Amino acid sequence: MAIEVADKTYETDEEGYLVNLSDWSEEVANHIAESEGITMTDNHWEVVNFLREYYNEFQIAPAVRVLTKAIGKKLGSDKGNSKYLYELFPYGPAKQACKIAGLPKPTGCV
Amino acid sequence: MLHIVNKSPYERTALASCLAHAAKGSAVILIEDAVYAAVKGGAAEAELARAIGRVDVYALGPDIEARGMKDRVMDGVKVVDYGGFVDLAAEHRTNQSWL
Amino acid sequence: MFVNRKAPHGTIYALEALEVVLISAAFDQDVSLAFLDDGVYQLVKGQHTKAIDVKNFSPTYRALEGYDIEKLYVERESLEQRGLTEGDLIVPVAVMSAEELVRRMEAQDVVIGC
Amino acid sequence: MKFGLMINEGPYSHQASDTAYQFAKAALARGHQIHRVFFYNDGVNNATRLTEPPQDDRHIVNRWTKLAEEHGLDLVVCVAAGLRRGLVDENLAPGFRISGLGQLVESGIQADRLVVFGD
Repeated sequence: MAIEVADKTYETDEEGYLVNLSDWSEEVANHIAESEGITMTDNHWEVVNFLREYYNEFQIAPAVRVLTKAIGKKLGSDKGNSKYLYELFPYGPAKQACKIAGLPKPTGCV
Repeated sequence: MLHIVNKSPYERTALASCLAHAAKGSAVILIEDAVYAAVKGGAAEAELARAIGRVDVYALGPDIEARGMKDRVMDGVKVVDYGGFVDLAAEHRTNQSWL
Repeated sequence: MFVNRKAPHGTIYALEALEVVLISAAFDQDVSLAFLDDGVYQLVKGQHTKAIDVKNFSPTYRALEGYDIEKLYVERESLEQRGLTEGDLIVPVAVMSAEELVRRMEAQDVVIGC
Repeated sequence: MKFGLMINEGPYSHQASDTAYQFAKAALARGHQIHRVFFYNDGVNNATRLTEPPQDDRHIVNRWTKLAEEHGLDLVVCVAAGLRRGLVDENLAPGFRISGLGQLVESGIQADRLVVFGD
């Protein structure tokens, strides 16, 4: 599968995750979000950027529980809860936000 | 604790490390290529002999026979079959494989 | 307890063991990690895997704290044997003697050697 | 007593799967239960239906399938390790199922003993 953004083609897997993580850009993120029915706001970007920083530091996409806790620590408890995160990313703050952030699918499949 | 070792002592350090970490009164079972450690006259015999008494040492009979070592098992090593291996795992509250 | 005795990169065991550890965090178990023998190499600072084109998972050990996995035990004898010290490690750990490590192994319900 | 088994090596390259199989048979013969057999690392290759050894050799994959049928064993292949190695539902042998690592952790919790076979 592939997506097309500004005349460039980017390869994705069947669930829509970028195959080459280095393909990511804000335009690509916007495009993926749109196809998921999400309009990116500052609040969305805050989480997406947090995920990218987390990945850069630890080389994994965090489990939801860990993400929630870490966001609470950094952005305050009004944002570090699953209600807030699920409102932003209805299909799951880990799965959906990771896809938009251009990260691999979280290995949290218990 | 039951310690399970499956490496030849002539290729890897698993047995040495296991013996260094086996508490007094624990059991060690040699399976697969680790049964070569229990062969009389081998360089590993002395190391194993020093451990026997402090720990119980077992070796898996089918693996010994498969490797042509049936009549060469050193004294103090108890030979068991798969059922005996199961019994050892059941008798000990925990086990650890030294992979 | 997960007992890590293998070096990273040469085989996949260290990486896939870490994946089990991350999942086990979701089960509210009292998870501990022991590093001995070549397993201590997993925690060495300054691993750069770009040139061998293999995923560098060593920074992931620093994420364990966020997963509430805080019991990382490293055997002093294994470090010394390899010319390493606690300062060479990427993450805070409890360095302990083999004897102390054995005591902790003996106290476990389940030990997974990897 | 309930045993959980973990198999970390593929068939034929390594004896791990053979030893685990003999262990499982002996445990069942002694009246124990096998709570689950979890396949991890290259162990996932024990579950491919494409395996075809020479006729005079043991068929490690079919042997597990048969034992599972006879005793209702739960043979679980790790999804992440499977995907890495090209093991998916399409080439999964009968009697096996693909699931997450949580199944291993759960086996460690629920079984009385977890025994690991590998390299």
